[in-house]
Amino acid sequence: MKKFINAPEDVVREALAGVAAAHSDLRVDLENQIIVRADAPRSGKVGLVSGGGSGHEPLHGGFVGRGMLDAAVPGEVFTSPVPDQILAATQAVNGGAGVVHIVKNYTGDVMNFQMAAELAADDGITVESVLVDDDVAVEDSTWTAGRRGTGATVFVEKIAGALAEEGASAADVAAIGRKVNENSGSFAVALTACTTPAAGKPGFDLPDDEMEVGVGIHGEPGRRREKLQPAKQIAATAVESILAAKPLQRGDRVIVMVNGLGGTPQIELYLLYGHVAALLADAGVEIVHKLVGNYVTSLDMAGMSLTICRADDELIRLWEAPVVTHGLRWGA
Amino acid sequence: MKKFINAPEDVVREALAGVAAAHSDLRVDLENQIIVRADAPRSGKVGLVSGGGSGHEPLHGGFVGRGMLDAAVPGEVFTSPVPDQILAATQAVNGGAGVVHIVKNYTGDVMNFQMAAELAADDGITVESVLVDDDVAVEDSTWTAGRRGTGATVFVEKIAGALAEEGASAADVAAIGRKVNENSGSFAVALTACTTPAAGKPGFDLPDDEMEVGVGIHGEPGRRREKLQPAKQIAATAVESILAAKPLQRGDRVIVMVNGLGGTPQIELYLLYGHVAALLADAGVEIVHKLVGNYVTSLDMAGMSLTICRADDELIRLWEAPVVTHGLRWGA
Amino acid sequence: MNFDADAARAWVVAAAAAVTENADHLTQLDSAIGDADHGVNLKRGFTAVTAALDGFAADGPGAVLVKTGTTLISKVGGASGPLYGSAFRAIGKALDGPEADAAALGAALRDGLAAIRKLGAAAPGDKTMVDALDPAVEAFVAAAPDGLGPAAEAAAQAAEAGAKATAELQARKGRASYLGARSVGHQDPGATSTALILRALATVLD
Amino acid sequence: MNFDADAARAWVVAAAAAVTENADHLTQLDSAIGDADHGVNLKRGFTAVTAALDGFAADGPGAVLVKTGTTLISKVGGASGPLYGSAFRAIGKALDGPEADAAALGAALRDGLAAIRKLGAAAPGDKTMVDALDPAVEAFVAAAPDGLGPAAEAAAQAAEAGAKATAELQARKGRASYLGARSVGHQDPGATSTALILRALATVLD
Ligand SMILES: Nc1ncnc2c1ncn2[C@@H]1O[C@H](COP(=O)(O)OP(=O)(O)O)[C@@H](O)[C@H]1O
Ligand SMILES: Nc1ncnc2c1ncn2[C@@H]1O[C@H](COP(=O)(O)OP(=O)(O)O)[C@@H](O)[C@H]1O
Ligand SMILES: [Mg+2]
Ligand SMILES: [Mg+2]
Ligand SMILES: [Mg+2]
Ligand SMILES: [Mg+2]
Repeated sequence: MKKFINAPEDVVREALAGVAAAHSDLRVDLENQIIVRADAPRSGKVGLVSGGGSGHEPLHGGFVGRGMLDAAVPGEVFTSPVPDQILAATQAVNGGAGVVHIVKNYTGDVMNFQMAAELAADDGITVESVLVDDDVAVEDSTWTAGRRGTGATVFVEKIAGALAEEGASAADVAAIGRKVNENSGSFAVALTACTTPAAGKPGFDLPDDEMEVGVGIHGEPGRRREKLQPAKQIAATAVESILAAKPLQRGDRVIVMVNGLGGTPQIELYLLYGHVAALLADAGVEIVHKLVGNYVTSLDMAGMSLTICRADDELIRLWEAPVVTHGLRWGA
Repeated sequence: MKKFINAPEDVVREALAGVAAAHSDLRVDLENQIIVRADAPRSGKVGLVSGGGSGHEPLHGGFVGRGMLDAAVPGEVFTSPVPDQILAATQAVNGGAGVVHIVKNYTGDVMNFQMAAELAADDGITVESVLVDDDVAVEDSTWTAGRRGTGATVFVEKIAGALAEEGASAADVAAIGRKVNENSGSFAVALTACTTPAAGKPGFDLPDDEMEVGVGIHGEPGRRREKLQPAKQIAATAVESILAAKPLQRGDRVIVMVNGLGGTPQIELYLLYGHVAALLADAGVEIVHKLVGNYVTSLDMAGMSLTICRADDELIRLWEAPVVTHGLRWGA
Repeated sequence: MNFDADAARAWVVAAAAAVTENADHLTQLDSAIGDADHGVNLKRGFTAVTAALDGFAADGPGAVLVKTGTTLISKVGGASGPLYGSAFRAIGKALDGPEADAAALGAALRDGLAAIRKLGAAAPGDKTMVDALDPAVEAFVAAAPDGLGPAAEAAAQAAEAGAKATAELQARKGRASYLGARSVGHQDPGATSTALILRALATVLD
Repeated sequence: MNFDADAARAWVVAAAAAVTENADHLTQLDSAIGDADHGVNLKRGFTAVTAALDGFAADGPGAVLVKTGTTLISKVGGASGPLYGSAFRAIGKALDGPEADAAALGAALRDGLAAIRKLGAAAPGDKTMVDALDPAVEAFVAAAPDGLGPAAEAAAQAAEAGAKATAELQARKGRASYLGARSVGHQDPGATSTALILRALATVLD
């Protein structure tokens, strides 16, 4: 297996040790496997906690810091964290104003965060949960597990984090997070499968001239397999898929992210962004802010995801608010 | 070929169009294929220009902005830019105080930048050049092409950029750049080959249990091929190779970069950083600042490079100075 | 022989061995329609359970199984951690004496199934562990009058058949649901591990 | 026939065709010991040269070759752009009349070689284009008394032999030098393209 690791079962713990060594503005609890702002808990401030399986870095650990998360809870690679970890993070960031959990919609994440929230409630901590389910490649249905949480998580964490920093209540922080999620859609395409340390080989085989369309961020195959298309066509598929599920009107403003899944060079992401920008301009939609880079990855997968979030004055103001994390930083 | 592109020969131009669409704080001259700070030229400020083949992003375009480069000159993928481009960038950033070229030591880069410098001189622009040759995997010899310029380029651009921002002379900016280069060593290991758009397939085959040791950033094979080692051992090889060429004493302070070559997940880079930090601590060396992430890439290559720069008060002060670019940002 | 603390412990230890031995296979199944961690998850969890039970004083099977469930919740993560963890806790809570007969164990297993269905909201046919556990519980209860051994054997066979049959189903719950029709043709990893756990019970009660 | 503007143009057009036809092969050679762009670089450059020469009024071969060199410098990049560009410029500058005989072209080619050696500082044996061009120039000059055709044929053969022989050398210049001993066993891409360019000259002057 081609990875810079020592043993598959030690990857997450050893990577956290590296984070601890690297960043003195973070407190890494190696026992509980959580990453916490060094200044947490801040009295009177809502604590913002997110987490999920590892392998999506910089999500979530890279987004811990002023104006974004108070704590991140990394599970094993592609495995939701356990309730004990989530509870420890919740306790660590509780400054008396309650805690908001940002949870990507996967069965495991939902259940483990739910259990942790119940344990926290026993502990007297109010927990609000925001469920992120932005991936329009999956049909939205009450009969299934529903849509996956992917790229919009970054938007939810940034905007809810900014509101929390302003001193808003847990209910308001959760409400804005839900609004961001409601306004957002994502769509992803993969050119290769990723390799988890435990599996040691790619999750699926993909011929040289084919791509997986509608993939998630856990190495699973997508909704369908197609012949590889030019970037321009792929960008169009992504934009159309999102707009079909989350329609936009001429004059709407949006925040956009062209995200790499881990193995895609930046030069290709910018190339894709150029096409996305042109397509949205044609639709009369104004891109107010954008991210182009690796923000929500799937280990070493070559692939891209597009996230589009309809934004109003409030969301734009909160997006522009200062953020000081290792994965996202501006305004301070 | 598994890439988000339309046609191999259009990749760089179309990616630049994406950069132009994305970043209004940059001026992208699509004709000359250069990226320039929107506020250039700044009267009285030394203009800092770097460039080289594309495929190393965020280097160099991601480092254009306040406190770092004034312009970047991207050539075709892995191909040095031509003198015309470099001249156009030199002219665009000349605020009357002269221009400093930061050139990675490759035959093509050296010759093309040299030709551009001569053309600029004909134009009345003084150009100083800083040659970066930090890759200790290559022997330093006057009989060969010498050492490659790799990771230290980021350090040179950041620190020289900070001094230029303070209003220093071209000679002083170049001098500090040379000092950073002199104080720096890098060493890289690859687990896979990268694929250029033009070639369409990996540059070399590497069995599943082998790695290339002492690679550059252009997809070439390394100095030797070895059985894949645990991350801890790879970190030790990198540290030892650098210290053998650029010795450090107990008590020395350093700036360190654990850099991904494009296809390596962040979790592995942090894991490596943990080992590097432990090794340097054992050597009595203090890591004052560090970068962990993708800064100087080789397209989609799975690999890592380590750069260590011995730093004094002046270098540390300039490292900490504000920088506002899309690839590196703090203090503002 | 009734189902006492030692039997419960033996079941869990046998399940741990089975899961560990088949970890790669479970992970491979999860690789096809999930995220390639099911075997790793259960191996990690059951290894922790074995350690937790070592020297753990229990006055009946219930305490052993509650401890097992609690440990799984703390160590597995993912979807299977809370599901299996809650199931073992529910089974354990239903067994409050020093030992249980087949009828009591059947009722307890039914509580375990209920816990999984309550937490995961999966119905039979959704291509999950429920498709192995549901027929297994029914088979166990039906054969309970024949005693523990035959009931457990019937349950194991039903679970194995149920797990096999998931291959033809389209997933509506769990990660495999994201694949839509492409999930058909692959056996569900969770249903497969459920069959292993019930086979372990049958072996122990044989 | 002497070497006039039309012959110079024919040479460059033939070289462009040869380089384009062999672009993939050159890139493959560069992939083994370099960065997999030599064929792409030269194809891009010579395509631009062909366009630049289209309708370009020249009063002699010198102007055609200077234009060729200038265009290569502007379009190729990498190491080969400045090297080939400067060489063509030097050859062109040495040819100031409306036409040149074999002796004059031989002297001009020697200037081209000198330009490459001045810029790149490579000596014969360093595993670069010099290992094809140096013997080619010598052969051309030696055979010049026999006329342009035989001289060019001798040069082409010498270049081809020189290119082939680079396979055994360890690189001391260019990217292949980073490989140290591992560069041995691979033919140098630049020497190979030099042989193509001189073969084009021989074909045109045949
Ligand atoms: N909602 C659900 N109800 C019951 N079982 C489920 C549900 N979701 C998933 N499962 C089971 O969990 C198994 C996957 O477990 P595992 O791979 O450990 O967790 P994850 O899906 O989080 O990676 C599936 O094969 C399935 O049997
Ligand atoms: N210093 C040098 N002197 C002469 N020729 C050189 C030198 N360096 C490189 N070359 C030639 O250039 C060729 C590579 O050209 P190309 O691939 O286009 O440029 P780059 O190496 O910059 O990618 C080599 O095969 C070699 O023949
Ligand atoms: Mg999982
Ligand atoms: Mg090149
Ligand atoms: Mg799984
Ligand atoms: Mg090359």
